[in-house]
Amino acid sequence: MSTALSVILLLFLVTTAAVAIKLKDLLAAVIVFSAYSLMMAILWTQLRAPDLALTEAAVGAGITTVLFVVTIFKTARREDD
Amino acid sequence: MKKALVLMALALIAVVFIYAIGKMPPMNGKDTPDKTHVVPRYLEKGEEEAGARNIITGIILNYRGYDTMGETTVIFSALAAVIALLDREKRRRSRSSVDASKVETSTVVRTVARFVLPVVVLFAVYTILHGEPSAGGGFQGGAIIGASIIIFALVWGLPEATDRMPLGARLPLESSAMLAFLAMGVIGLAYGVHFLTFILPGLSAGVAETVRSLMLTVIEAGIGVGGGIIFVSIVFAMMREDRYELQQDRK
Amino acid sequence: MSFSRIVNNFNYVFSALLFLMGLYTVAVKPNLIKKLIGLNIMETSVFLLIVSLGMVGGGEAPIVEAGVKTANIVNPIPQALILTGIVVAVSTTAVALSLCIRIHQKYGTLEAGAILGREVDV
Amino acid sequence: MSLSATHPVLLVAVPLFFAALCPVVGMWKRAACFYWALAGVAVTGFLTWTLIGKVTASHALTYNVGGWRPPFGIQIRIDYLGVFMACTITGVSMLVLVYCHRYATHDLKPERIPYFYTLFLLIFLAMIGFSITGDIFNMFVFMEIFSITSYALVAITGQKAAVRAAFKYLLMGATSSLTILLAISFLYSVTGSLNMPDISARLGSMRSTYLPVAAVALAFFVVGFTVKAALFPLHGWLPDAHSMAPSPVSAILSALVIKMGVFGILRIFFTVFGRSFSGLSASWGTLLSVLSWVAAIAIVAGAALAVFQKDLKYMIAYSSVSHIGYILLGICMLSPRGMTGGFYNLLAHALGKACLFLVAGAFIYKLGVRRISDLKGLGRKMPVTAGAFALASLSIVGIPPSAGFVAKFYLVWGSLQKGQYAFVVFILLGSLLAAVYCFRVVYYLFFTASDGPAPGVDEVPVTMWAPCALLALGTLFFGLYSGLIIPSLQTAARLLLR
Repeated sequence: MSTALSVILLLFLVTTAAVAIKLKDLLAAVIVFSAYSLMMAILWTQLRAPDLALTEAAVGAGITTVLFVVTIFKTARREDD
Repeated sequence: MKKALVLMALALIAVVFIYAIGKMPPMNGKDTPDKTHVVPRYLEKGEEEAGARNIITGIILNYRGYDTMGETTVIFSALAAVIALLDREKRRRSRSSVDASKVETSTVVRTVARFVLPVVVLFAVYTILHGEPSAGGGFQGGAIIGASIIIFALVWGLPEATDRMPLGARLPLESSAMLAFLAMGVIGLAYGVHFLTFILPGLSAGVAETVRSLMLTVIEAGIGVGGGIIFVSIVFAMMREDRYELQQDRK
Repeated sequence: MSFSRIVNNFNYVFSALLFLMGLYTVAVKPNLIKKLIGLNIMETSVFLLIVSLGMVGGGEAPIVEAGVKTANIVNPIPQALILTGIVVAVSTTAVALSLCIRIHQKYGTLEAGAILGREVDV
Repeated sequence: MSLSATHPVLLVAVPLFFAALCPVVGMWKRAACFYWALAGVAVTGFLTWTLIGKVTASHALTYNVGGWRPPFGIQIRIDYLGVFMACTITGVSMLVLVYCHRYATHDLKPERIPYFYTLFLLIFLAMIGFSITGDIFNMFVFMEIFSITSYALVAITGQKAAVRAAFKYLLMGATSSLTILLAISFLYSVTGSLNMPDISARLGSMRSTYLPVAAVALAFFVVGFTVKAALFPLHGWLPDAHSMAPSPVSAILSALVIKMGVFGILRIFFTVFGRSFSGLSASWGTLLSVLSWVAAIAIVAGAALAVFQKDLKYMIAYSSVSHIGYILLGICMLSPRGMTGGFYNLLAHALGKACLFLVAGAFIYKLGVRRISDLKGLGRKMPVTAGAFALASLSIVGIPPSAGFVAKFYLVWGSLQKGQYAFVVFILLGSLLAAVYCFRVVYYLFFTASDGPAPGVDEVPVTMWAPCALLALGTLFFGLYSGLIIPSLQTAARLLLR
């Protein structure tokens, strides 16, 4: 059961990572990346690491995303081809 | 050309990587080398020796406290690096591009933030102080405090936020995590035991444990305050833009 | 034998996959912000690998409760190390993004082709 | 004074205290930051100095932080090599810091000065912590501190090319850090330990099915640390970063920070894996011979690239690529002589290269010129700095009686002993090319008349020329009195090889 959930989470992780890499709109890419971090946080609880889950949710999905968004607002939003 | 080269290198790394994980000890195994060497002692004696029911807290504050001192130094270095690259904000005068736009923050956002932020801060304090018996700890709580102040700056604007959290108050607090570690470490030296030893000699068992939990709490609080404030300072420095700077204080 | 090992260690496989995806992004994508997203993906993949190897089947989180056998608790050391690792990751990201802001001010773009390939202008 | 001998952790704790309070001092008075940082480095230098006797008496000094014995807690372990590194770091940092006093006020925005000194103290303490720790993850943590601070220090002036170079450096540096973290996790998965001697013991008694994992870990360690050390094919980030950084920072990066990569390789090879690790003997031998050939090629390639540079700082930076090759070649010889040569070159290059970069900085300070052809006739106007450049060049090239000569002498001796005559050719060719690129500059400085009038150019302030002169005299001193250190280094090599 929990193995199945882990595999689904891992598949989600790879998908979100691929989407974040592929998207041309950087803001969208960063938002997808924060979804990736949240997915990672859930995976940490699956791996019995509640401390990491809390940290990942606060730092990975929270602070890192804020830093990225602030930077994108100050620079360019789109990736050139 | 470059892409082909990169793909070849990636393929090489992939082969090596897959080869290694094929030979690695299996997941979920109970008698793999990593679980039979150091870990049993942590799990059996961790609560009593390190003074935390949450073994992770015991490891990061006590067994491997020196690493965590390094970790607080890493984030302090990041702060020093960001400030050295981007400079500090100016109180009440620095603005971000969002502050400079004509669009007002919607009432819904303001009202929600007003109700949510105190709860978030309360949760952060709980996380900091409750790291001993459950998940959480200084750094996580600090990140949450930092996030709440950042939300404040986003909703009410950078001038308001820098007015409430002036540089003069933030700057000394930024090094509090490192100073907490150093101060608690030096207490050990003064008592003739090693740096970052929390069981001090010459005290009865009960008193020594109380002193230990007090010292660990000081460090947790230091990490929480220091980490949180450092995040706030980093984000303030990154948000501000020279071209939107006000000429006079916004009162 | 080795193949079944690989299938059983699916977390390891996914972490290798994520590592390679991240490395590909860092090496190939021209946009600097994209490169940093790739770097963060790489970082989490390494974290996933080391925490997974401490996993115990049907194990408990490393918080001592009455009545939990210590043999049934997952390995706490990798988790403690990765807490440090996450802090290192966010610190590196913060410095890198500050550099991005400066680069954008100086060059007006964040595309590697226009920045990293340019001859020195001293 | 045995405080540091009983508590070697003070070597890290003292500069950390100074670094933590440096911004606060800066808030009070910006000009005080320099003296604050100077006090921090001086106190640490004194503590390091008092440690030497203790280490030579007992071969290795250990200290359990928190009182936890080794596999359970972090152990600080100072051996001969560690104390040698710590002394080199404090000595060079001290002189460079004195030089910074005038340079920083000249080159930096005033509000950045406190953070410049904070970063300086942080990079200093991280390098010391890196060289004295006995725990592999702790090593990673300190590595990250000096990496993050060096990215920022490269870009601190905010010049266009500097920011670009810093970003390139960051991408390479962060990727290599991750490679090292990955290697640590592989190694941890098969040994279950993070303490270096303990890992070594556990590797010896490991099940043979896990050998490939350890081998892959070793490979990833080597790749990661060679990027940090900028060994030839992976040196791409170095020339830009080291030449675009402010000159005192270039001096620190070139003299000390890249040596940390070499030191990491040393620790991994000898303290963690050890020669007694019989299971890997085949791949171990292959790895060493590959690495020594790469190092030999790096010597010549770096020197050849340096010859073609028109920019003074680029030339000095490429010369560092060449010298990392010398040091690694010596280490890969696995004989006391060769390794002594490598270690001695580590010291000789640290002094010489710091001097060259500081002198280049002095020229930029006075004239704002970087091109070698613009240095015509400066030897007469800035005699001390130009003289220091010439003296340090002797060491970089390896002409007696300089320290560089002693190092190369031992390297050649070591390769002759091994019967590796090809390496002798590479070493001598490297020196020949070094003579070409160094003496070209010396020729411009002293033996050409300046064609343009450069009125008002005179010697730089004393706090700038004195460090250059002292570093240059240091290369001479350690060449003449090599007997002071060589025996200890030979012991260090023998202890590592045991």
